[in-house]
Amino acid sequence: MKPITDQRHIMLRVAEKQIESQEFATLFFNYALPFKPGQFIMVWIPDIDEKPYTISYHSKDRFAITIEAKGIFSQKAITLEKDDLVGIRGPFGNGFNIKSDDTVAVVAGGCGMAPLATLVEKLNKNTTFIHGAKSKEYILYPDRFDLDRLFCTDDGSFGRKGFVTELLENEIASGKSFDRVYTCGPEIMMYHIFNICEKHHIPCQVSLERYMRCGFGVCGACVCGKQVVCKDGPVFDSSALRGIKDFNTKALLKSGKDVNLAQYFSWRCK
Amino acid sequence: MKPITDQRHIMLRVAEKQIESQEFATLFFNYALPFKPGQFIMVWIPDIDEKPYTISYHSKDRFAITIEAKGIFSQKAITLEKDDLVGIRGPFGNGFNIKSDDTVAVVAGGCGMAPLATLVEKLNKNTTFIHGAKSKEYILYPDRFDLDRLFCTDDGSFGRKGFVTELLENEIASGKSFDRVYTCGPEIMMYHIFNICEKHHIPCQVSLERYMRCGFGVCGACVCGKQVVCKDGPVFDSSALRGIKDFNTKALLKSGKDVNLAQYFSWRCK
Amino acid sequence: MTIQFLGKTLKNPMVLASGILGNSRDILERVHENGCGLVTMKSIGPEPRDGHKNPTVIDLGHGMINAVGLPSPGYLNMENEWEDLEKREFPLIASVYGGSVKEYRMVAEFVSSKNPDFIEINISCPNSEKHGMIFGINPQSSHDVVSAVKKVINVPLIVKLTPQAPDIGDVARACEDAGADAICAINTVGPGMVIDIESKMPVLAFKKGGLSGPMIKPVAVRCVFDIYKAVKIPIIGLGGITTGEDAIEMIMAGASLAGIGSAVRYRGIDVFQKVTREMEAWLSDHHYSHEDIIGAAHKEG
Amino acid sequence: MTIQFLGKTLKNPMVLASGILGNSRDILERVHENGCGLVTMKSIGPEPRDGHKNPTVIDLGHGMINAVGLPSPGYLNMENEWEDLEKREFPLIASVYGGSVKEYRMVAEFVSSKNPDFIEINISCPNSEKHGMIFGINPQSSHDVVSAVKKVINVPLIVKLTPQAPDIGDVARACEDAGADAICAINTVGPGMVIDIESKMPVLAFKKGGLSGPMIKPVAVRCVFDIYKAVKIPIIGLGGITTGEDAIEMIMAGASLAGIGSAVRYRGIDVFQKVTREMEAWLSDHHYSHEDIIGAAHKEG
Ligand SMILES: Cc1cc2nc3c(=O)[nH]c(=O)nc-3n(C[C@H](O)[C@H](O)[C@H](O)COP(=O)(O)OP(=O)(O)OC[C@H]3O[C@@H](n4cnc5c(N)ncnc54)[C@H](O)[C@@H]3O)c2cc1C
Ligand SMILES: Cc1cc2nc3c(=O)[nH]c(=O)nc-3n(C[C@H](O)[C@H](O)[C@H](O)COP(=O)(O)OP(=O)(O)OC[C@H]3O[C@@H](n4cnc5c(N)ncnc54)[C@H](O)[C@@H]3O)c2cc1C
Ligand SMILES: Cc1cc2nc3c(=O)[nH]c(=O)nc-3n(C[C@H](O)[C@H](O)[C@H](O)COP(=O)(O)O)c2cc1C
Ligand SMILES: Cc1cc2nc3c(=O)[nH]c(=O)nc-3n(C[C@H](O)[C@H](O)[C@H](O)COP(=O)(O)O)c2cc1C
Ligand code: FES
Ligand code: FES
Repeated sequence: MKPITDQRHIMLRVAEKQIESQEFATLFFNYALPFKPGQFIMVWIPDIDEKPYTISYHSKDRFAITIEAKGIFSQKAITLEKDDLVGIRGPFGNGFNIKSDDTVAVVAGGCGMAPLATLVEKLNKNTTFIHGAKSKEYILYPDRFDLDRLFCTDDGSFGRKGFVTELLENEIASGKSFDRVYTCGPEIMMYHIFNICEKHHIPCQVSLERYMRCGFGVCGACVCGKQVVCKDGPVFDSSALRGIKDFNTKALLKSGKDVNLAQYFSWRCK
Repeated sequence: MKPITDQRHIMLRVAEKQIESQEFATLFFNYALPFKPGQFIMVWIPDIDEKPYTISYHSKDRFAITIEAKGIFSQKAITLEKDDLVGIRGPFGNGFNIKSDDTVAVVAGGCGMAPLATLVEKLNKNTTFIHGAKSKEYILYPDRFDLDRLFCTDDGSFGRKGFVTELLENEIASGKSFDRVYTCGPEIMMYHIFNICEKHHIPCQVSLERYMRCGFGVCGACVCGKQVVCKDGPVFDSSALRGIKDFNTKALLKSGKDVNLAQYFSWRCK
Repeated sequence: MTIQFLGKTLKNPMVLASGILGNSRDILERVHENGCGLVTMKSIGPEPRDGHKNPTVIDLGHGMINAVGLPSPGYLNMENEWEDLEKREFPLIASVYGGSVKEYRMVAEFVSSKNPDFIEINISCPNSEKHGMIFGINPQSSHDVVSAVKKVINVPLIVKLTPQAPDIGDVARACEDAGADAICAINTVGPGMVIDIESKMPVLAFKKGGLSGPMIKPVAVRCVFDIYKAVKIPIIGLGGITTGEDAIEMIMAGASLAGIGSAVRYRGIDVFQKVTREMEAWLSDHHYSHEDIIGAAHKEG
Repeated sequence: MTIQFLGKTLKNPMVLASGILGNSRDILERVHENGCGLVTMKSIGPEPRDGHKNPTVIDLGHGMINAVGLPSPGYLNMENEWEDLEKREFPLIASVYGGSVKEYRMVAEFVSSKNPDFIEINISCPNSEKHGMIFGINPQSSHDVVSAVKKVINVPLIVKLTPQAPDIGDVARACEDAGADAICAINTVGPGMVIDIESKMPVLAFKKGGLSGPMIKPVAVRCVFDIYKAVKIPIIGLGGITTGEDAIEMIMAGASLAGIGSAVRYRGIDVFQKVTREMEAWLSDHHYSHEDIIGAAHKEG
């Protein structure tokens, strides 16, 4: 019988902590977690809170999450040390759809790199890999992959100065033809990537983010249009995205109040 | 996954009814019940009561129970007709221990024939099969088996006049050597058979009967000495029987009061 | 099988429980499209409320425990949603809660002006220190809040009860007397608590939470059975329903409609369709209509 | 790990719940031999009683439902058993019930003369129309029966509570004030009802029954947590304990001893041994003693 990991928390101790930069830390756990790139887990720090995180490293008996310090929870999370106790449940949601022979592009923005990392490790060598961030310090895993990466930053402090959207357009203009584009980052960035894909008739997969409680499709905290992000997503493909009228427009606050994304995302992936 | 039959009732309709005699009827059900000879089920007649019954016929997708009319429940049970609804749960308990090469004797008294019937069908041809009852009408399944049977009745109305204990003693005296004796019937009869076996150092297996509620070893209604009849039995072997000081002496009424067997069994297997 | 319920026609007897998904018109519509005859909004409160910190909802396998803590934008902060909902093409229950008779009345009166098909008052939520539950365990306080709300709304009133009432039949009767048009039962059971032994901490941030899902079905069936004995108004029975047979059991206990919450986890958002089909199959096998079996477990004696 | 409990030494913190097997000295002894530190007899009543007709106990997989209906030979009809029990070499709780304060006192006084190690009064059984439950949901009536019984017995008094009390902490405090030496919690949850849809009949002959086993554990843990907050006397925590981790959870909620009933079905009569071993392994892994973790889930704030 396969272990039931998506009910009560499995309590794990931090096996290793890797400081990625001032803003990011990665926590490793020695545990054989069933997992597909794009899925997420709920991470509970006892006495603090519980939030969804993507798996950023995964092997047979080890996995990690990478956290960007933002609010109370994530700032606490990056101060955890070896042997500190956290509870996890999951994995939840559907991961990315992978066809190993396809020629694809991966477009990461800021901490949107985290869910794409384990995906990239499953893709073939002619993947086009675009990675942007606000500035140098926000570039996650600069040396992790043996794929070439096209870097850009808003301020030019690392790679090209500019946006990932421009890099993708350039690649397409230069004659590359993609079977699929995978992207994660600020929702507005993903929205633009999606539109570029629509224009060029390239199937696209994006990973959305909403406030979550249950993680398994019951409480309704994470709904986005007719989609339940925790359960139907967090990864959505082009055909789903075309139907999500809240994509890049609306999200629910903790209270359930719907607000525009500027209000909701001001704190996210700065 | 094997069907869970020992929790809530499985509701079944009587598929066929076979009148055995004025006192006995057999109800057949078309259902694939997992089962070992000697195990029992709890039979619920809605609005009436629920009582334990042994399986008296068993094949891949059919089974039956044979009921002797005694009190309210069993008198109602023998009036059930095709398509009437009953609930069953089980099987419960441990069945007989069968080794197919052994030379064995089976000793049935009255309706104690019922649990032994499916056992006999699994035994080999040189089984010694002794069957006694008060009188002719109480001889169950007179024509069922293709084994020879030694019959006796208290009044001589069928087979020899006398008791099954005498028949067993005769067989042993005539030089038969048994690897094991199986018996079911009035407790006093089983007690005597057990003592004969002890004298001749023959392992013995008897099927006990006590008032039952849960059927699965929780409520304590059926305890007999240190044994829980529904769960540890109803079949007990010689080594267990030697330790049961209530065997043939004591049983609990519905209220939990312990009484001697005369009081408890006056109604049973007349 | 279309159903008549308090003057409205429903496509089937399935009801979405309050607090399950019902956070926006879009998702309510999806639940309706997935075979649910009548959908309930997440309970609406008098003020904006974030609810409790996480963990708030944990699956225990045979059911779940939650202390979401009645998050609500507050009844005055939902203009977008009401605008969306006015264009709906499905029947809707608006669920409301308050901390006092006055608050219940205030919220319900406002919500009534937004034309839901029904208003449900949640006098039974165990997840907030101040709200709800206190009314629902007592016949007198239940009567007070029901009669106050009844006066100010112009849609039928459903009252949602808690199994923690010492005699739920008494509470239901008091609600009926006060003018309730239907009863919804049950809210979550307990409360319960789950402690993680490694951290020695209650798992829910609020420590205690309400139980739902398959494990509470026997309690829900008993409550509906007791309520059916006590009142004449129709009952929405819910608590642990996961299959068509569960729904039929609830209806036999006395429910007219069968609600579903936690089973959305166990069988997906199309659980409503699945359960309806299973019910229909069972009913047609047995040559019964939905109405034939309402309260069928109540025999004389 | 030997344990001190109200002046007696127990070989471990495991308790056999009342109504489980405890029908005779022999079987109580076997439970003790199978690793149970303290065993409880089936509740003893004022008069001979057969209990309800079958079905009385049904397994639901994640727990069970029962309405055995307090069968008892009656306290004056147990001479054989008392004689047997006088020769026992294991610690024993005698559980008693009554229909009035007078009956509780009468039965308890007599039973006390038979020298059980402890007397437990079951003021919480839901399976009889007349007995028990009515006392346990109310602090005042609980106080009355406890103080009456306390006066006439000369062994420590344990009071067994029901989770149906609107505030179980209040009830526990009333019992402590009235002289109770320990609290046992919880009795079964609900009541619940299971209806067979083919026959349209409640499955239990008594229709309603109490829930026990894994599904009630969150309710039991919450009750013990509330009681621990309310009183200083020790608690026997039970309800759904099946594993060593369950027992530790209950102890962290505030229990000193951990009781087991339904798990005899799920793990066999040697469940006491198994759970003790699992507890011991966990405690030694974590370098805790049994005492270290009693009430450990109660943090400040
Ligand atoms: C599927 C999924 C995967 C994720 N994976 C990762 C990951 O791999 N790495 C990572 O770092 N993060 C990830 N996140 C985000 C993560 O869950 C947290 O949201 C993030 O870490 C911030 O949490 P916090 O508690 O520290 O900040 P908070 O305190 O929650 O927020 C910081 C700021 O955001 C505001 N805010 C918080 N919640 C809301 C809300 N509901 N509405 C409006 N404003 C709000 C606060 O007011 C504050 O200004 C993921 C989220 C999802 C849904
Ligand atoms: C494992 C097992 C297998 C069984 N298999 C069969 C079988 O295959 N066929 C079969 O016919 N029977 C079988 N029985 C017996 C069966 O369960 C019933 O006991 C029997 O049918 C009589 O039930 P009744 O309700 O009709 O009679 P009841 O009404 O119970 O009893 C009739 C008489 O017995 C008395 N009586 C009833 N219960 C008690 C009690 N607890 N203490 C003292 N007196 C009591 C009554 O006062 C009455 O005089 C089996 C029993 C067990 C435990
Ligand atoms: C996560 C969650 C949130 C809930 N929120 C509410 C709510 O806001 N209002 C309400 O009346 N009931 C609420 N409930 C209770 C459900 O409506 C329902 O009564 C209960 O879950 C029992 O049904 P079930 O077993 O089908 O889930 C909630 C239940 C859950 C699981
Ligand atoms: C079949 C059965 C009979 C019971 N009889 C009694 C009883 O006579 N007196 C009592 O105080 N509790 C009785 N109980 C309740 C148990 O003692 C216990 O409180 C309850 O079952 C919860 O524990 P568990 O989940 O470990 O079973 C009974 C429980 C069951 C299942
Ligand atoms: S987090 Fe609860 S539905 Fe998505
Ligand atoms: S019938 Fe309940 S223990 Fe045997």
